[in-house]
Amino acid sequence: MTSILVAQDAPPLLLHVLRLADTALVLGHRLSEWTGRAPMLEEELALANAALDYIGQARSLYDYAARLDGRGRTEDDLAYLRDTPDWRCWLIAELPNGDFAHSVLRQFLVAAALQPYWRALAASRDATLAAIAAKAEKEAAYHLRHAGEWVIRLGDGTDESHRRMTEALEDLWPYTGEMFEADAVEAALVAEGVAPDPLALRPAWEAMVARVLAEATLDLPAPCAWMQSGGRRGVHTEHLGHLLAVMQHLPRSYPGAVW
Amino acid sequence: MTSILVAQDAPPLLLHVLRLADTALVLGHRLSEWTGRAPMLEEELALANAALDYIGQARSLYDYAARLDGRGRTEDDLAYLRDTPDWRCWLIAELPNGDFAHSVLRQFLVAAALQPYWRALAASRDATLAAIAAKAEKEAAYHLRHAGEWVIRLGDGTDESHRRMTEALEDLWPYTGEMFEADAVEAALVAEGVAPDPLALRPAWEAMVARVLAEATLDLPAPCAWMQSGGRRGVHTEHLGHLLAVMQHLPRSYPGAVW
Amino acid sequence: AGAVARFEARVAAEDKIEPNDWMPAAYRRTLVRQISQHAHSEIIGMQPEGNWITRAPSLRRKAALLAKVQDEGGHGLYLYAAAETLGVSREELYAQLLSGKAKYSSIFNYPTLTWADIGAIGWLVDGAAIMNQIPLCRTSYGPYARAMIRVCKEESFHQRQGYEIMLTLSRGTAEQKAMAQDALDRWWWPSLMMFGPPDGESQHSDQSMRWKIKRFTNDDLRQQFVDATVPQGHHLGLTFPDPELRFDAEGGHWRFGAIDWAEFKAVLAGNGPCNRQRLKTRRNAHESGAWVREAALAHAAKRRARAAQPARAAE
Amino acid sequence: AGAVARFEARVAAEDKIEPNDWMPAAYRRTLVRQISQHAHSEIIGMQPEGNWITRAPSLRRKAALLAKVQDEGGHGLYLYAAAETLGVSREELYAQLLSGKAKYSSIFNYPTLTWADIGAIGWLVDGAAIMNQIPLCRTSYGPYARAMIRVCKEESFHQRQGYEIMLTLSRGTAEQKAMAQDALDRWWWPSLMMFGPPDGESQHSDQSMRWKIKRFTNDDLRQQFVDATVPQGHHLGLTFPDPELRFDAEGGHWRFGAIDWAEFKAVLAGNGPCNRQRLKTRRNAHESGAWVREAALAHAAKRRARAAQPARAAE
Repeated sequence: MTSILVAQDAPPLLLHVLRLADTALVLGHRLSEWTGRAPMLEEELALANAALDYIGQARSLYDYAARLDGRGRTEDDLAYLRDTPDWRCWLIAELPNGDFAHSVLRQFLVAAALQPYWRALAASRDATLAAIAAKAEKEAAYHLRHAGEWVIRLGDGTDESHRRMTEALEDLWPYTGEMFEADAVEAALVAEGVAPDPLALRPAWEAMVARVLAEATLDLPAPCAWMQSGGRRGVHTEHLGHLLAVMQHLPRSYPGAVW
Repeated sequence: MTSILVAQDAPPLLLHVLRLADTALVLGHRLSEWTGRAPMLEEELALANAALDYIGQARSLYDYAARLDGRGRTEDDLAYLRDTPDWRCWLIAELPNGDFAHSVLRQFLVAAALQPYWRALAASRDATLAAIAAKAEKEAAYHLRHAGEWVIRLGDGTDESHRRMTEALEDLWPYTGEMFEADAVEAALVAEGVAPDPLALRPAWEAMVARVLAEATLDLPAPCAWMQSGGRRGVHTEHLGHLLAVMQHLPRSYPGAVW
Repeated sequence: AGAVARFEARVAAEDKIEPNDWMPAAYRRTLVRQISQHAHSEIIGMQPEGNWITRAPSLRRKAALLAKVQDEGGHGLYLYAAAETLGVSREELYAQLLSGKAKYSSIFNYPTLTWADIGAIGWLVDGAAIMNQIPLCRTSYGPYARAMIRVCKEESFHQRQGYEIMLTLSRGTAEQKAMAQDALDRWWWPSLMMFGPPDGESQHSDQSMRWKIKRFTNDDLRQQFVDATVPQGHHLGLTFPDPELRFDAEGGHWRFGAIDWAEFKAVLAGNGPCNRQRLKTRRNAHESGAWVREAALAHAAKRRARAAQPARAAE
Repeated sequence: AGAVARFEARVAAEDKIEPNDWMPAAYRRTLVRQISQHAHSEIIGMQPEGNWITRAPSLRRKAALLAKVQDEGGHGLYLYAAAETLGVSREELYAQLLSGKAKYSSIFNYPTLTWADIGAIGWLVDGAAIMNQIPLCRTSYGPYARAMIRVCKEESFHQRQGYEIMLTLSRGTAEQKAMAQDALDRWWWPSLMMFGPPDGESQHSDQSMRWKIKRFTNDDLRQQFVDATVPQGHHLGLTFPDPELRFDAEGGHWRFGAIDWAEFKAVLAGNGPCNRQRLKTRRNAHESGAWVREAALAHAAKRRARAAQPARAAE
C-alpha cells in the first residue's frame, strides 16, 4: 500500500499545515510549468522565482507536517505518495495556467489573500508555524506587488489584453471564496491562537483587489457570487489528478528508491 | 522492483511483437486524446474508432508477447509497468497530436506503411502473428482510406488548411524513415519467414504517399532527407515520458491492485 | 380544432406520430427542446468520462471506456437526427448549446476525480438515465421512440459495466474500497436530482404526460431508481450518504432524506463545479476546428466545380 | 593600421578591451557571434532540463533543477547584455535565434529521456561548458570576461549537482544504475562534440587565438575534458561507451576513439533529434506572448501620457 493517507480525523494542526503545504506546492508546480513558455525572458525568470518561493514554503510545511505526524514520513512521502482525494489545496491553485492573463491574475488574487494571512500567522502561538509564516509573508508581499503590476498593465493595456483579463477574472473569481472559508479544523486552531481567522482577513483582500482592479480598469465582480469550494474536503477539480500523475510518476514507478 | 524490463537480448520474436504492440498502443492513446476536442462530432467518433482498433491490436499483441515471455506477465504488466527506455514504438507514434492536420497526416503516413506490412505479415509462418495481422490489415485499410481523404481535403481545401498541411508534412516527414528500418532482430525474423522485410514494402508506401500528396496539391518532400530514428532502440522523443506518466499513473500508484 | 382532437385521439390510442403528421406547435416545441437537451447531454456527457480515457487502469477498461464515450457521441448524433425531423437543423441546436442558451443534464457538471467515478457514473448516472428513458421508448413521437430503443439498449450495457467496475473496486484493496465509497458519496445525491424537480414544481409535466411524451412523474421515477439502486449498493457493501435512508416495509419502498434543491438550482443556473469548463471545452474544440470545416466545404465545392467542368465542355 | 597595431599590442599585453575602445570590425563581429551564440545556448539549454521540472523525483531535486534552469536564463540575460555593449540589440539577436539564422550549442538538440539525463547534463554538459569557459574568464573583451566569471561560478555549482545526481543513482537500485549508464551512453559522445570540430577543420580558431578571444584549441580542451571526466565516471562505476578508451601512461592522457563527425554535422545542420522542437517551443512562446509585450508597451505609453498631462496643464 503506497498511498499515504492522512485521515480527516488527524489533529487539526497537522491537517492545517498540510493544507497550506498542498496549496503552496501545487501553485509552485503550476508556475514552474511556465518554464520555456513565458512571453518574455525576464518574466520567465520571475515566474520561476515565485515557483521556487512556493516550493520552498511547501518543503518547510511538509517537513513540519511529517514531524507532527510522527510516523517517520518525509516531505517527499507527503508530496509524492498521496492520491487526489487526499490533497487539501485550494481549487484555485490547481487550475491549469491558461494564458499569461490567467496566470498573473491568479498569482495576484492568491497573493492578496496569502500575504495578510502569513502576516497574521507570523503571530501564531505555534513557533514553527510563526517562523515559516514570517518568511513566507515577505515572499508573498513581493508576489503581490509584482503580479499586481501586471494586472494593472494588462487590464489597462490594449483592447486585447483587457479582454483577456476580463475573461480571466470571470474564470477565476468563483474560486476566490474558498480562500476565506474556515471549517471546524481551522476554527479549532483559531480558538487556540494558532491560526488567524481567514474570514477576518477578507476585508483587507477585498480592498486590495478593488484598488488594483480599479487601476486596471477592470470591473469588480460581485463579491457575493456563487463560489466553488471543495479543496479542503478533498473534492477537487478534474485538473489536479493530471498534475499529480505527472509530478508523482517517478516516485510511484520506483517505490523506495532514493533520488 | 516494479519496472518490467524485456531485455534487448530476448528472443527476436518477442521483441518484434512488443515493438508492434507498443506502436499500436501509443498511437491508440494519442488518438484517444482527441475525445472531446475534435473539429466535428463525426470525426471525433471516427478518431475514437481508429483508437479502438489500435488498442485492440495492442492487446492481442501484448497478450501474445506475454505468452512468448512465459513468465506469467499480463498484457497490462507490459503496458503499464515499463518505463520509457523499455518502450519500442516508432517515434512518429509518440509525437503529440498537434492540430487536426498533424493528426490526420500521421494517421495517413502510418497507415500507408502498416497496411502493406500487415498484409505481408498475414502470410507469416507464425500462425498467431498471421491471424493478428489479417485482422489489423482490414482496419489499417480503412484508416488509410479515411485519413487519405482528409489529407486530400485539407491539402486541397483553403489556403489556411494547405498551409497547415504543409507545416505538418515538414514536421512529420523526418519520422517516416524509421518505419522502414530493419535491425538484426527483424532481419532474423525475415530470414525465418516470420516477418516481412519492411524495406521491401517501402516502394508501395512511396507510391501511395506520392499519389495522395499529389491529389492534395502538397509537395512531396525529398525521400532521402535526414531521418529521425531510435524508437526500436528505446531512444525516444521527450514526449513519450509524459504520455506514460499519465497512462501508467493508476497501476503505478496501486501496485498489485486489480481494476 | 378538429386537427387537435384527431391528434390527441391518435396519441391516446398509442398511435405513433411521424414527422409528416400534423402536430400542435407546443408538442413540436416540447419535443425539440427535450430531444435536443437529451442530445446535448450525450455530447457534454462525453467529457467527465473522457477525462479518464488516458488514465484507465487496464487496457480492457481503456477500450471499454473509449467505446462507451464513443457510444454517447453516437447517441448524440441520432438524437440530433430525430430532432431534425421536427424541422430544426443540428447546427442551430448545437449553436444553442455552445452559446449556453440550451440546457443539458446537470449531472455532467460534476467532476470525475478518481477511477471509481467511472464506475459510479455507469452504475448511478446511466442507471438513472435508463429509468428516465425506458418509458421514452414508448413515447408518442415515432423517431424519438425509435432512437430511445437503441439508446436504452446500449445504456443498459453501460450500466452493467459501471456496476462491474464498482464491484471490482469494492472487492479490491482497502484503498479501492475507499475510492468506491467516496464516489458513491459524491454521485448519489446528484443522481437523484437527475429526475428533475419534485412533481409539485415541475413546469412541463402535465401536458407532456397527456401527450405521452412523458409517462411517469419525476418523483415516481426517482423512487423507482432508489428502489432499484439501494439493494445494489448494499450488495457492494457500500453505505449511502443519507442517514434517513430506510426501507418502508409497508409501502415496499426505500425512503430517502431531503434533496438539497438549492444545489440543484445553482448547478442548473451555471454554477456547478464544471459548467464553465464543459462549455469551454466544446467551444474551444468548435472554434479551433473551424478551419477544418471550412476546408472541407471549400474542397467539396472545388470537387463539384471540377465535376461540372467536363460536362460543360461536352455541351 | 596604427589603430590595429595599438589594439593588438594591448591584447598581447593582456589589457582588457572595453566597449568604447577602438576594435577591428572582425573582432567585434567575432565577439558578437560568439557571445550571442553563447546566450542563445543558455536560453535553448533551459528546455531539455526544463522538461523534467514537473517530474523531478523529490522536492529538493525539483527546487534545485528549477533554480538551475533559472540560472541559465540569467546567464542568457547577462550575455545578451555583454553583446549589447558591442552595438547590437537583444531583440535583433533574439530574432536571429528564432529565425534559425543564429546557432546555439548542438548539445541541446538531444532529448532528456530519463531523470538520469538531468544528472548527465550537469556532470558532462556543464562540465564541458566549464572547460570551454574557464579560459574565457580571461578573454580580451572586458564585458565578456566579466560575464564569464559569474557564469563559471554558477556552472561549476551545477556541475557538482549533476555529478551528485549521478552518484546517487549509481549507488541506488539496479534500475537506477541502469538509468545512469544509459544516460552516459547517450550523452558521452555529444559532450565530446561540444568542443567543436577538430583543430584542422575549425574555421575561426587562428585569429581568435591571436586576439585572445580563445586561448586553447578545440582538441586541447576536449582532451582536458576527457582527462578530467573519465576518472569521475569510473568512480561512479560506469562504463564509457567507447571500446577504444584507454589510459596512455606515457602521455598522461586518456585516449579516446573516433568521433562521429557526420552526426555532429547533421545536428548542426538542423537535423538533430530536437532542433525543430527547440525552436518551435521558443517561437510559440514568443508569438503567443506578443499580446503581453504589446500591452506592456501600450500601458507604459499611457502612463507617460498621463504623467505629461498635469505638467502641460500647469504650463
